[in-house]
Amino acid sequence: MPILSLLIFLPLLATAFILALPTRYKSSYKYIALAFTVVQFVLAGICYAHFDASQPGVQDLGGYQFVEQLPWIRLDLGSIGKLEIDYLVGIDGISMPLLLLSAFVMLMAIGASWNIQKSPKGYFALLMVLNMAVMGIFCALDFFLFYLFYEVMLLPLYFLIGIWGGARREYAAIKFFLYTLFGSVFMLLIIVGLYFSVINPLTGAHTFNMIYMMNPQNYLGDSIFGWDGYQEILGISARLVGFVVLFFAFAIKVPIVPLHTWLPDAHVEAPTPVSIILAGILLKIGGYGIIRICYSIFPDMAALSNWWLGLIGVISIIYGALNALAQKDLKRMIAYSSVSHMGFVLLGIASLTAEGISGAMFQMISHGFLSAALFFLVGVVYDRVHDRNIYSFRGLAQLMPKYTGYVAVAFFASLGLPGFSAFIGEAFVIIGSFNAASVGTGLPRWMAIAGSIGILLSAAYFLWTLQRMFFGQIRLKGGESWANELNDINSREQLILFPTLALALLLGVMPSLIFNNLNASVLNLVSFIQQFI
Amino acid sequence: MEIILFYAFAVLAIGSALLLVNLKNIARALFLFFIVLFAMAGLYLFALADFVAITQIMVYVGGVLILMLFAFMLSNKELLKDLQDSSGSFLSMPKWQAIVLTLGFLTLMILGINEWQQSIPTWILQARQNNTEIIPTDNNIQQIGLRFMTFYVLPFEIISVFLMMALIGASHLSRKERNR
Amino acid sequence: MITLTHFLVVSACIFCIGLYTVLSKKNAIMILVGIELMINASILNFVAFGKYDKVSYGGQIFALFAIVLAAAAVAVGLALVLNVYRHYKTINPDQINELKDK
Amino acid sequence: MNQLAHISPIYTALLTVAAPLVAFLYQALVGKRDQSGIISLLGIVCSFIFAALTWLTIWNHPVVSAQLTWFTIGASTFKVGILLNNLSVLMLLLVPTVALPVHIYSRAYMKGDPGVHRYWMYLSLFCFAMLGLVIMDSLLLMYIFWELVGFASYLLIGFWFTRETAVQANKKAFLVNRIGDLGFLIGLAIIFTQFKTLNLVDLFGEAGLIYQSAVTNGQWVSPVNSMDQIWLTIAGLAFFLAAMAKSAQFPLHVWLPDAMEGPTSVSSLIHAATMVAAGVFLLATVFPLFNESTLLFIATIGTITAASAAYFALGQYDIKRILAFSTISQLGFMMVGIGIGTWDAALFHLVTHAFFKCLLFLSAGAIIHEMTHFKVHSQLDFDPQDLRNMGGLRKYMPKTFMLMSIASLALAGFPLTSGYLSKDSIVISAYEWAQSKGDFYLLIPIILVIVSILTAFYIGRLIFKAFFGDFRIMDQVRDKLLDAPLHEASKTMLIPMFLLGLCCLFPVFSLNPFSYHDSWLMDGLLLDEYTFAPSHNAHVIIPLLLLIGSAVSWIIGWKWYVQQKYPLNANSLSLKAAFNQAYINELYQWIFVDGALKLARFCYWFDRYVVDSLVAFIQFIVLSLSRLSVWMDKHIVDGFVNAVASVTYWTGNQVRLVQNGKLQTALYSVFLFVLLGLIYLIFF
Amino acid sequence: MLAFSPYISSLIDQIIGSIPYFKPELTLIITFIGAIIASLFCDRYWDKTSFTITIAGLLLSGCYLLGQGLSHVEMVGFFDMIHIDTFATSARLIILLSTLLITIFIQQRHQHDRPLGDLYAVLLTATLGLNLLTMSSNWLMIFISVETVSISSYIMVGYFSSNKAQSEAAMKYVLFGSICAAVMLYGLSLLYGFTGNLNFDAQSHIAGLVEAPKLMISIALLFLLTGIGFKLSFFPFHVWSPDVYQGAPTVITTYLATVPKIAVVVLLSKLLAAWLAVSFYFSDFLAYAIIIIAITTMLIGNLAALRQQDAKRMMAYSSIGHTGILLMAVLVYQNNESNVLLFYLAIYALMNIAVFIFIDSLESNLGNTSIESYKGLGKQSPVLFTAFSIVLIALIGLPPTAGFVGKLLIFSKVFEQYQNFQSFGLLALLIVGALTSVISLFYYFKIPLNAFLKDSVGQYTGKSNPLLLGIGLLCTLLVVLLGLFPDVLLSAF
Repeated sequence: MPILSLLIFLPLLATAFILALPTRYKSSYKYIALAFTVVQFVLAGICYAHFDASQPGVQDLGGYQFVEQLPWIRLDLGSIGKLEIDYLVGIDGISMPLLLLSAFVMLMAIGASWNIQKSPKGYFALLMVLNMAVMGIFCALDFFLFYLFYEVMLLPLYFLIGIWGGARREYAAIKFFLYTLFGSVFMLLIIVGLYFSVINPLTGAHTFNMIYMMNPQNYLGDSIFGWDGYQEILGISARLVGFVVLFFAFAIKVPIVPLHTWLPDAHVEAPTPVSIILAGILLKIGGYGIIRICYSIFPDMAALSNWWLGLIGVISIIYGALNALAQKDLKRMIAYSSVSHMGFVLLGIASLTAEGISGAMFQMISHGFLSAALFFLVGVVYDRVHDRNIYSFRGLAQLMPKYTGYVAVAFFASLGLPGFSAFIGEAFVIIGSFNAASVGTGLPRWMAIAGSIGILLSAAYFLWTLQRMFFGQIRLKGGESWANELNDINSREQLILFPTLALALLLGVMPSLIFNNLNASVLNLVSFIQQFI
Repeated sequence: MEIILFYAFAVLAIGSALLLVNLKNIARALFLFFIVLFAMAGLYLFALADFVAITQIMVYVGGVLILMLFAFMLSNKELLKDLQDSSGSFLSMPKWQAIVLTLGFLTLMILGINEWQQSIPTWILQARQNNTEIIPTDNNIQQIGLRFMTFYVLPFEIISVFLMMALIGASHLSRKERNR
Repeated sequence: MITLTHFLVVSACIFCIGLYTVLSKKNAIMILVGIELMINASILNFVAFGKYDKVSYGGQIFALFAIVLAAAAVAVGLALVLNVYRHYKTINPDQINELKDK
Repeated sequence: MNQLAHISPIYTALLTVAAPLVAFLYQALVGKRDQSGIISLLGIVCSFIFAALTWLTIWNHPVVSAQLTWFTIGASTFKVGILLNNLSVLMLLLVPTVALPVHIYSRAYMKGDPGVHRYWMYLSLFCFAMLGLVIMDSLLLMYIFWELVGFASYLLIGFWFTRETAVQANKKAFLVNRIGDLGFLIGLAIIFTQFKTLNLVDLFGEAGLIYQSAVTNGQWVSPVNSMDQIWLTIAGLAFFLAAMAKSAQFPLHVWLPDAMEGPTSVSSLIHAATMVAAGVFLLATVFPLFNESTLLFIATIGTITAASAAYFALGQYDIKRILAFSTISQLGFMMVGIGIGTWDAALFHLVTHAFFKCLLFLSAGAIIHEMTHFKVHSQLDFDPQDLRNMGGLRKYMPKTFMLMSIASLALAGFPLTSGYLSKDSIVISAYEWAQSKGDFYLLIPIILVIVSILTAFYIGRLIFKAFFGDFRIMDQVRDKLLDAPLHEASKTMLIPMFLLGLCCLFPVFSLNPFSYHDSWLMDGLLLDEYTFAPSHNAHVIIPLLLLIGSAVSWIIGWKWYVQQKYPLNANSLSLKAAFNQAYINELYQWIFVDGALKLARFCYWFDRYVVDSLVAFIQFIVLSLSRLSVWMDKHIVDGFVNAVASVTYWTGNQVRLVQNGKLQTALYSVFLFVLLGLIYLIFF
Repeated sequence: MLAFSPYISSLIDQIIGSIPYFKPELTLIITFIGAIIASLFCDRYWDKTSFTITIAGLLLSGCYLLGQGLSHVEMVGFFDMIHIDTFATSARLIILLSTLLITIFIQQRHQHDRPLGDLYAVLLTATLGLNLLTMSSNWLMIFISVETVSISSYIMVGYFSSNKAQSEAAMKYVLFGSICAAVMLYGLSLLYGFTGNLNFDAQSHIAGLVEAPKLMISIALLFLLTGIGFKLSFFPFHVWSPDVYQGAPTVITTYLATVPKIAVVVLLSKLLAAWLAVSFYFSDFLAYAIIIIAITTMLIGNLAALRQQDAKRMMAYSSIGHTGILLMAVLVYQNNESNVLLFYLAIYALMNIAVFIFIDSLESNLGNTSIESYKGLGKQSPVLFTAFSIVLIALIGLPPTAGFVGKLLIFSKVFEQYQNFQSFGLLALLIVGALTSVISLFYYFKIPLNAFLKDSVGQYTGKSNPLLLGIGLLCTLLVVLLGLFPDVLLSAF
């Protein structure tokens, strides 16, 4: 069964259904979307269940699973050589957890969009297209295919933010789009360069196959990204340029300081479900891209430049946390906390140790649904009174005890309370990056220590928010009318939140659920890069 | 003698062209244009292009100029006034800028011609050696006619289509009354 | 002896005068005149060079075609200028500026 | 019962931990519907029974440990397991032993509170976390429970979340603890990097990795790795930082006094007996890691803490805050115990302190409970925790008075109490240690002696002010409320207090009331040899010194507080009164009393406004930094992007300048560009 | 004269031998005459006569072309006047198909306006000129073709002259165009002077250029580029295009923005392929000039588009920007490897036609082409605006559209050249090309932004011509399908 293709293209079928169905059945759109997403989630679950954790993946196509390969574009372009683009999908330990996460977050997003009133047809159709794109990104092993999905993902998001967003939605949407596009057009140039540098050893044609790009033997000696000749672009080593450009393309997505400013705007203006997807999936694409593409294709440069990556990670952690501390808008605060938390991902990746990279992966998964839950929780209050200012609320715990409970659990889980998943991720990032100096990857120990300050700061802003908004005597900006509006969360909302937070707990207690599938791939990656240190 | 005549025609052409540019009355300017065209035709003769010179006079003087004059007469007299607008902002570009620009081009071209003077193109030297220059006794009209019907038959045919199109187009454009 | 340079200098002068006309005259008809001057300069070049091309007569024939094409262009151009005059009651190019970056 | 005894200690230990967890889950699921807390009580009873069984099986028996694979990350496998040795089972027994009375007590104390179901839930969570902390066999797992304990404490401090002060206090507590957690995490990272394992048995067990590592040539070499020796010190300091935060050591002690915003029963269990002692427990566990300088640092900090907190206690009027400072001070003693290398003594003091301090808090709670009732009845507005509002309570609450006195005697280290044994063990050891080190080090035992005397004084002050003299508030209400006097707390509160009172006496720990060396506890922990020689003289002189000092301080206290001869009572009168005193008296007063009090006040002021405002200042700095970064984000980072955008727009606009609709402008620009291009291309 | 006469019969044989290969163009000429006759005599009885004849002629010509294409005809005819190769054939096919679509567009859009017979005739001559342009390598032929196309275009722009804007656009167009043509003619005369030969790929022509003096040949080449630049509207000869595109009737704008560029690009690539094969002063100069022009064109086109309020005007700048991309492709074009260029041209034509059909459809409802007036219309005609957005995405060059594939292929070509020569100019081209894609997002997305993201202000009937909308949607569909399966088209070239 071509399970990955099904996983990718099912949402497209849903889109077709939704578009075909006349508007008078508009209440059924969400059910269609839900049904397809559930099926998708089940499929992802099947993938998980049948996943062979011992296969290494990364630069070894044999180690990938559920691989499907179809010739897609085959052309003879004369001097450019034969164009060889495959429909090549497959997953390894690095992509599989993210695939599962995406399916889960999508499910959450559909649940969160249950009350969408404004043209639901377009909304769900776009959501499904987005769904397809993110699935595709995590499965694609052909760079062309990857890029295709990568760009396709932008468009639905643009419209989702732009049409269903808040007051400054146009600004936010275009800003988001531009930042990402800015990274990706230059990525395109590097893709082209790689294409000319790499040949398929079987056919002798140039190829977009990422796996072939990871093998130094497949590079032509005198090609621009070749390993033998020392090629330069503007006096800088060409491979370094390639690595840096790709890194920035993905780093914008992560996002790193100072390329993060699209994130708070996009989050604040986006509707809740889109925020959930943004935080839950899109940011992960950045981290995934760095691991899958930057590191695997340019392992030598990864080993060379990880000091800077680590520095950027640390700066993101602390800068994001400081910003979060000063926010008055709850959603903005959480958006900045994402910057801080994703900084850990970068730090972990930069450590080049098994613990660090696994920790980073785990942090991505954990941040995936925790931030989704946080945004959902913001959405709960916002839905009721259309205000997110922290100072507009006080003593919510008395009005909405259950809600407060969920918020507290989500906050504490996010700030790295042991027993929840974020702790495992952050702790191992710190441990891994600390260990890096001993392994000799060049990441100094002070970065680990500086990164841990972020943990402290995250406690500060979460607790402060908890204190300001939920504790104390009731004092609402909107007075009595707000008090009437602010009902405790309903069962639909609980149905979404409970599994999410339960999952955070489950993964915190049993991290092996993720780590088991990750280990072989991460070890393979680490040993692959270690050759170049 | 020949060269004096050449200079005379050259001075006539350039001089009347300069005058033409600076005249305020457009009708007079057009008359000067007439003189320029004649002078040019004269210059063509010095290049042994008698048929071109004749065509120049026939087509330009007989065609273009008359067309322009008719255009004036058919429309308002206002067109004959000089339309120079002295109060121009920076962007409406006063004349001195045009002068500077033109002189710039002229300087470059003269410099270029001067440079070119040092190295006569090989093909011209070969033509002089092989005596394949056109000489005053050649029957240009016959030669041109032959070329038109052989080597240049395609352009010759195409230009007929072109002229037809221009005719239709121009007549369509100047139709005053709309059918509908 | 009339050399090639003589022709070239004259044609360069005529060309530049044409260019000047085109750039500075505030009357569309005069711009057309300027264009004709520039074309004449080119024709002069062609015939001057054509003198050495007895085999294919390229210069003179090009000159002839250029004259014809220029005449046709003037016809169309005049028609269009008159069209503008109908709408604007002027043919000063500076005043015909409805279309611009706003 | 016999059969039960044959159950593997592993299981009994697990059941000990699991029982409160079950209770917690039950409370979490049932929520408001069960307010009785009976399940929690049941849970802790089970815990106690199983803990006792475990203790019986393990104490002075070989170490038992069991492990299961938890997860593998990269090539390193992490295991989850428990380690049962004398240290851990001692703690395992201590926690439910203290928690059980507190649970019983709470049933009465918390009765009628609308959120009491949460109270039980949190309390069970705390017990679970605390029990888990002591038996885990891996530093990572310890860290997890370490934080969970802090989390439970956060919840309980902020139990009355509508009170602003409570919410501030719990935030402060958690954040300060987080600082310590960072230390723990960094310690973990160092250990993991150096030894590639976090398992306690592998690290600190017989021939553990820690013993195989050594400092050679400035490098800290372990079997698997080596790094600069500075990291050994840093690791020690990192773990000590963790302990400092949790055990409220100077200057991270600021959260503990504030934590008194929680219910008194909670304060007694968490902030006096168990959680705050976890730091000491941690240090005892990782003791082999510490090198000379780290230990000295620990001892110094312990001394400073002990001394400063004792001074702060002098100036307090809030009954709970006095006890809180006293706790800090005693924790300082324990730290000194660790710092001088006698962690068995520290542990001993930890255990005895747990009982008497818990009892003190419970007694204080009983008083507050009754005072609050009285307040409600009399409809007066006064602070039920303020010592100045009390007095003469002996008449109304004689049993409480008795129990509290016993606990106070234990705290002061009066012979025949448990406190005498444990405190002496530390002070004497410190003296012996200092002797072996050199004269300068004698400062530490001397300070400790002074602090002990101060301890006696402030606890005496508390007792005298609360129970002797006249009930001060009564004056105002005598006519109105004769029919509603104070009375003894209910039996449910008194019985657990009584049990704890028993535990404050020497027989529980040692049959010889004067020699801590005979204590079973010290035997069990079996620290083979101290690094210093014992001094027999110290065993006689120091207890005597302490006893005499305490007695004198009490006499003074009695004079001042009971007989109302307080020399500093009124500002102007104090001078007049002083005039009548003998010169020595004056000097004495000036030097010791006045000076001490002023110093105490100054220290408290220092604590309030310098140390605490240091926290506030750091908070301010962090907040300013965060505002700065927001400003940067808005104006520089984003501003840069916006500037790029505007420049782009501006350039676009410049291009449009040509497009003014005038034909000749366009033409001119075209030919200008051609000319310029020509010049550029030809000449450059 | 006498020496010449013996060859005459063989010369005439050669002419007659060339005619069969000239069938597509001959068909166009005959159709042209037919259309004139029909417009004079038959249109008054059935007003679709000339239209029918035009369509039939275009189709027939297309059939001949297809035949040529399928049999891969490569020949030289009319004494080197025309070179037929597969590149030219494919380009002519694209031109014909685009013209066909535009003819239908004209007919549908203007069926109630003035008699259109003459317009079809002019359109046919323009097509003829373009066809010749793709085939010829003789400067005389090229000049005549350029003039044919230009003058036809002037007439088409001024054809309706129903309002001020149209006549103004026509006048600006004709004056600007004639000036550029005159300058080009001067350049050509100089080139002729250097070489004594009018065939740009002849050996003697290139030999003459090689030894030409630097200053003069620089002037000549730049003057030559003036004429080509006017047709392609690249910097700095682009200034006319916004005014003309905005002023001209939308159908004509479609034509101007699409079809002439195809032919001129083919010409320019052939020229550069012939000249840049050698490395002398003149070719380096030309390559350098083209690089600079390409970079500035991309920048200027995209930057200036940012502030535009009018959809047509914006599209003018957009097409300037695309010219820059095309110049990149032209620069790295090598003989016999035309499919990348052709693919981009085909896609470009498709995208432009689609966009202008949508703009026109909106114009006929709203009465103007201001982007502001699209506010909130996305909800009222979702199909149109969805397709519109997809095409705009293709214009930006984002996947999964063919615009992306086209850009990717061009970038690939340039990159390959860069890899071979390590020239900084090529790298700059790549970077600027990528950068301007980002910039272009700003203005292209103004349209969906207004349509979907803003709230509706005015009245909107939403009716549109079904046939035209169908063509627009078909183009959109093709743009997406060719983005997913580009090899279908690429292998055809």
